[in-house]
Amino acid sequence: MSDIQEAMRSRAKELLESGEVNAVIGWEAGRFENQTTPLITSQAAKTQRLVFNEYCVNNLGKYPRDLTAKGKVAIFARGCESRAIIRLLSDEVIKRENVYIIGIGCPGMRDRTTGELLKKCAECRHGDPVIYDEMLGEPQAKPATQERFAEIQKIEALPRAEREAYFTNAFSKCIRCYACRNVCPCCTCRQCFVDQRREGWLGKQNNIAENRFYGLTRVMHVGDRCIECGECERVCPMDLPLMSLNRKVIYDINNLFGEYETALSLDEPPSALTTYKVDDVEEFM
Amino acid sequence: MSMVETTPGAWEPKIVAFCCHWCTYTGADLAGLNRMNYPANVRVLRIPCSGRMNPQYALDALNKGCDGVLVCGCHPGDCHYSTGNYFARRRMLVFKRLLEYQGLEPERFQVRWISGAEAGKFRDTVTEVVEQVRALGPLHLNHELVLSGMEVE
Amino acid sequence: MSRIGVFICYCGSNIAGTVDVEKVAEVARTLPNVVHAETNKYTCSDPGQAGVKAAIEKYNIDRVVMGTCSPRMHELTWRKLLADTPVNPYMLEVANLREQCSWVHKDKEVGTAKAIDLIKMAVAKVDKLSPLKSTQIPVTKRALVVGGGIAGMQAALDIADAGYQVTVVERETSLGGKMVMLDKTFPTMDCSACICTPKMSEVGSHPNITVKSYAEVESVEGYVGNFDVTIREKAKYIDYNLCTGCGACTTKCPTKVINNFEQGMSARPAIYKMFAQAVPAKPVIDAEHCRKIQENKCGACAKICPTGAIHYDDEDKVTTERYGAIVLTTGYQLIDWKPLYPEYGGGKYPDVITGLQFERLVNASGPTEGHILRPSDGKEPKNVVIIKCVGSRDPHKGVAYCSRACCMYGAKHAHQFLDKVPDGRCFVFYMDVRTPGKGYDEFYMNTLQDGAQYLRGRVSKIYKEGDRLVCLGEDTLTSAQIRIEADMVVLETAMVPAEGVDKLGSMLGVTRDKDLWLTEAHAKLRPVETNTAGVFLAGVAQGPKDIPDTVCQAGAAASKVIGLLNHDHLESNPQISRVNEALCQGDGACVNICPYHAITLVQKQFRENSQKITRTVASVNPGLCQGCGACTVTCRAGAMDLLGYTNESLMREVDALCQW
Amino acid sequence: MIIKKDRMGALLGTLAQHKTVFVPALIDGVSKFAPYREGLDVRFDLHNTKLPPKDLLFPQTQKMYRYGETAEGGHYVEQFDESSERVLFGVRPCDMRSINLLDDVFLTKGFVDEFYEAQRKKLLTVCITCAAPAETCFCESMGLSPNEAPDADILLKSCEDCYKVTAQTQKGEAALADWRDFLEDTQAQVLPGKTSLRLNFEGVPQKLSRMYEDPIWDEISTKCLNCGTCTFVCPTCYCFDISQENKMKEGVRFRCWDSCMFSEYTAMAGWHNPRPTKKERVRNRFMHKLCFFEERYGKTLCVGCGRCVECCPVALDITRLIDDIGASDA
Repeated sequence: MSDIQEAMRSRAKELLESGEVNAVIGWEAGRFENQTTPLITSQAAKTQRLVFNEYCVNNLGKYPRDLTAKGKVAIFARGCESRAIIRLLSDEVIKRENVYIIGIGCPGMRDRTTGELLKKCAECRHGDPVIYDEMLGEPQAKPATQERFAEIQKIEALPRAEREAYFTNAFSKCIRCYACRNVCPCCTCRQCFVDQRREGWLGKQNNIAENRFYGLTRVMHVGDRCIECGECERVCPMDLPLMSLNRKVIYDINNLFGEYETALSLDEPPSALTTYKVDDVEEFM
Repeated sequence: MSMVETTPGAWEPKIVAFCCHWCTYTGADLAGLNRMNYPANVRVLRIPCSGRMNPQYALDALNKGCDGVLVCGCHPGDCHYSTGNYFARRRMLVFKRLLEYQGLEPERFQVRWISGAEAGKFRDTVTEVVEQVRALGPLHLNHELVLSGMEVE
Repeated sequence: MSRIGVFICYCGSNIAGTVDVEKVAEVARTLPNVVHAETNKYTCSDPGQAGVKAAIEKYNIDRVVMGTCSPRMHELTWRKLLADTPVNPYMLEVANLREQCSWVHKDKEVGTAKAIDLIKMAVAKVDKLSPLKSTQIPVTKRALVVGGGIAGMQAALDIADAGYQVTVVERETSLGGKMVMLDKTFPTMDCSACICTPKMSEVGSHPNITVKSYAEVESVEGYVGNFDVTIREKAKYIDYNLCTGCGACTTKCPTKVINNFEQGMSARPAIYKMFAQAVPAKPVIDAEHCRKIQENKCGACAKICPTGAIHYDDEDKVTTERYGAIVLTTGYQLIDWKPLYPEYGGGKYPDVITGLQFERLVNASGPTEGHILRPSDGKEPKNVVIIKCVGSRDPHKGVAYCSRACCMYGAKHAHQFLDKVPDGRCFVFYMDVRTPGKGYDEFYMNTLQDGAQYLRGRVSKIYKEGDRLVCLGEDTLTSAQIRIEADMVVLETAMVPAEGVDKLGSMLGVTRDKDLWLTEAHAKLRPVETNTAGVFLAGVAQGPKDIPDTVCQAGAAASKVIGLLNHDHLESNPQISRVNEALCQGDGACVNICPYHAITLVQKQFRENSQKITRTVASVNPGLCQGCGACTVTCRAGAMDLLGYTNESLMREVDALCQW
Repeated sequence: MIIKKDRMGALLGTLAQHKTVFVPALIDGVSKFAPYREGLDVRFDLHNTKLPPKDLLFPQTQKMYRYGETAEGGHYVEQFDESSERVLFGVRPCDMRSINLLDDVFLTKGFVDEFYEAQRKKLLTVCITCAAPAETCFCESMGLSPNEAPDADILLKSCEDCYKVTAQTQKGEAALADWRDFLEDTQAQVLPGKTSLRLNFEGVPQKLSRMYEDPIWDEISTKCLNCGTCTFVCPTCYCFDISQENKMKEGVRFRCWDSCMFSEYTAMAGWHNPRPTKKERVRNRFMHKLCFFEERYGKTLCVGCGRCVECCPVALDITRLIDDIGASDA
């Protein structure tokens, strides 16, 4: 990993100095032990701050969207970053020619306090970048240690009342900070429905009903395009089981309309919910 | 509210039916023409096509006091706009599963294809849904009412 | 603040019987922004309508709730009524108090309570509606017919006879399509050419019809009343203004090319007319095979042409013209059976021919001048096997559907063969015999009388033995294994859509079914319309059918076109989707979901944070959008909204039901 | 006076008979102040609760008025008063200080917020000093001490197996009457706490006031997600939005927490937004915390609790900002 870190620093420096890119997106060390924080810089000198270790927990993949005014940017991309970039590209948020993707294989990231593999990384099926312009080091081919839909099946198996209690409890904890939305590479609306006062989709009160409205609608809005990076769940300050909602939609699409996993290549078909088959599953006769 | 007025004291289920203009709404009209009878608990909300059915309307209805939601459209293949109900079918399949997964009783959110000729099916569906929801009792999604300052039950 | 007027109808006792109309009006008066509520015995009657108008004026009402019968009954009546008042006709919501309330409930209290709820919902919704204006779409009074077969010709003639200009685009060098290749038509056995060629000349000489032969539609833009169609006419190398059609050129051409019109059973020169009675009755040069054009040698035709009409440097002509309506009559082709049926030789036996080849063989102007002579050695076949459903009704090999005309066409071939070869024997392998048509079954019976032997079953193998073709099969009625030594085998192959129709359909927003037949707007009630307003269908392009049905459908399509062109302007439906460009992020999800291809992405300039920027946003073509609203749900940001059924108005309707 | 740690449960049980006693508790993985009840996972050992106690005085959603049309066609407006006698038990010095700051906002400068005031008057505060601050704690750098809480009604100083109890106000003195059975008149050694994280806050507000146009805001805002986590976990963020929900001709006006991180916060009718990008929002938050509030109230709005440092999804760390500015020569 230290080799990769060195390579990152020198490549970032080269790219900035040559003027090939106008900014670089990576990680730097935080104040505390085993803490990292995103580093987004246009200064070649600052590239020496770049780090790569087992605590680079942030998915950087949404940042190119904020940097469109900068022109071309370089980003260090593991599986999750690369899929986020594909998401942004297929949603026409950014342009391919404006992002230079430097791939890095990912061994999985760890919690800075417990040292344990992050849940999102245990569930990750694509640690290595699925798209890149160049690759630093070797792919890691880290297998997922958690069955993709195990959590969903576990919850589904619960009696209805228990499921209701489980999610009601979860929604009751939500503080509506919208970290899940803002970190999500699928959430790219210019104005989120929650902020649309005229339509009044939901009110501003924090209560279970409104939080449920927000939670379920968010799933309907992103579920079919979710790249399963698990960032929403990681950033949630209230530890809501957000991926168990997102993945439920993926699980159903998978079962209903065929094997489904988005953002694995640039020429992916349209989302399962914006297309149809005449002989789709019929339950509403 | 008005339901309570007619049968004081007794709870009556309140159900909103989102019906496409071209098929189900026509079928519901035909039920009227044929002087069929069905429970008055359903209020039909007309939309042009089941493809117009935004899941957010259903969430709003369930949040604010409906005990059940019914979504109806043309049979697949018969959509006036040719493909609207195909998209609706996919969306509703996923949405219904999501609602049930997070704890809603399946009976409270239902989808049916009812053609303009199927007055009987409209009557039967409405009757069935009302009875199923009646058996479940009131839906209290709103553990603290949206406006708990008013009408605290 | 809106000023809502609520009008509740007794409908005699129809509504008042189970709804306390006065009480409903009383409650209506208490609803937010309702400035007036009144009841009427019969709101739709003249005095009733006059009352509504008077109230609108008196109370300065700006939007209206009609608590009446179903909107399917009188929504238009109310719109018309409002058009005569200061209230915008779309500031209207109908509460269905009859069909969905008074008629289905018996208890008056229950009915009244429900009626009150319905009025509340309508009041809440109408409060959030905004005035809509339909725009006038001008209608270009000219029609385009794509395809010059019998369907296209019939449609063109009907439209032209009604006084409108028609352009017919035909891909081949002549009008006539498949029908003109046929020898006779069942069940009357009219000579096909005798009834088809007069139509061709009528089209060719009609003052209102322009024929663009050897031409294809390249692109289409616009919408009903205003389609801008770009047509590419391939270079013909002959100036039709000078050419007299004398045909001298065709006699001098030294090149021989396979004659597709004769189904490959004869040859034609490189400068040629498709067939004798072709319309336009002038030749074209097949550039691919012309020695002058390819190698700059020869030039015989130009030398002999008395009018100097031949120009080897001719180029494709691309023109764009505006049409008000389009009829698609692109017809069919026969399925390519060769790769599908290796057991029938897969094309290696020349005497295994298709029905269309048989038509040419039996035709007096065909390659054999009407003598049935087999292609391999020119001998008259004595034993002929006809196999039906080759490729049809067989999803594993070909297509799942029935090609509809082949039963009759097979019977006709049997009849013609037995007629021309009196000592011949004819065996027809069939799955079913389907003869639903006037005089059809009688024709089939006559064929049986003629001596045709019908065998229920499929031929499993054809192989050559000497100069004969051995056909193995089973008669499934007797379970007998059949072995027939045939001199010639005729395959009645399946019809499939003409090549290129997929592209044409997508250009026009006309959907194709799984077999690529163009899809009508409604299988029963709108059989010649398509989902794109102003685009119609006729003939086999929509699905296999025979000539009478094709002609019927062409007439129907023509009448629809005439009805459309009869208007100077069309009123656009104002209840269509609208883009809120501030919200639109231009990801195009709506573009894919729109069944009418009404949404495109456009680059637009905006001022944001005091900066000029260019962004991609969706744009709805009001001529194409039909107002289904599918796009609105796909749009997560809610940038797409459906006028008349806006998110805001529907949400308030739900809220009113729940909370009022 | 001391109270033995093992007597705390009994004390809470007694106090809770008359008032709602909010104690730090771990509920479903989230630590926050919750009404004491039998079986609650009360945790006085946590450094800081994840959610601050401001919700007690300034709820995330607070109903203010109900209004409507009377049958006679007139109007009525009624004010809500949902305040009740409450004890905030086990609050830490930093959070105690945050209440002092909220008091400034809601009760001074010529405007008294009635809703806040009503609850504030009915609140008794019991503070526990921090013997072992967390690695993210930096209250000492912000002018506080983990061992003092001058504003608390009652102060509990952490000792090995007990707390040293002092009433610091009359209200506290009076309240101790209920504690009598649990107190012992013995001496105990107070364990002094010390924050390991030290910042140089000296001169930062003054420097910041000259740094409105500094490029630093571009730099640090780029990685911000503009979520509201920092503002919602912050004990001193007090922004709210007022809106209403109407049912027919009645309605309720309420306020709820808002966040200056949200673009909607400053959005005006017609889409104009004076803080259009992350840069302006991030700048405003830090400026408000470290400079503007100081200019208005003479106090810093950051109490060094470290919650935002802990919770920020992208580790945008206010302590690093303070250090960077302190080190800069603006």
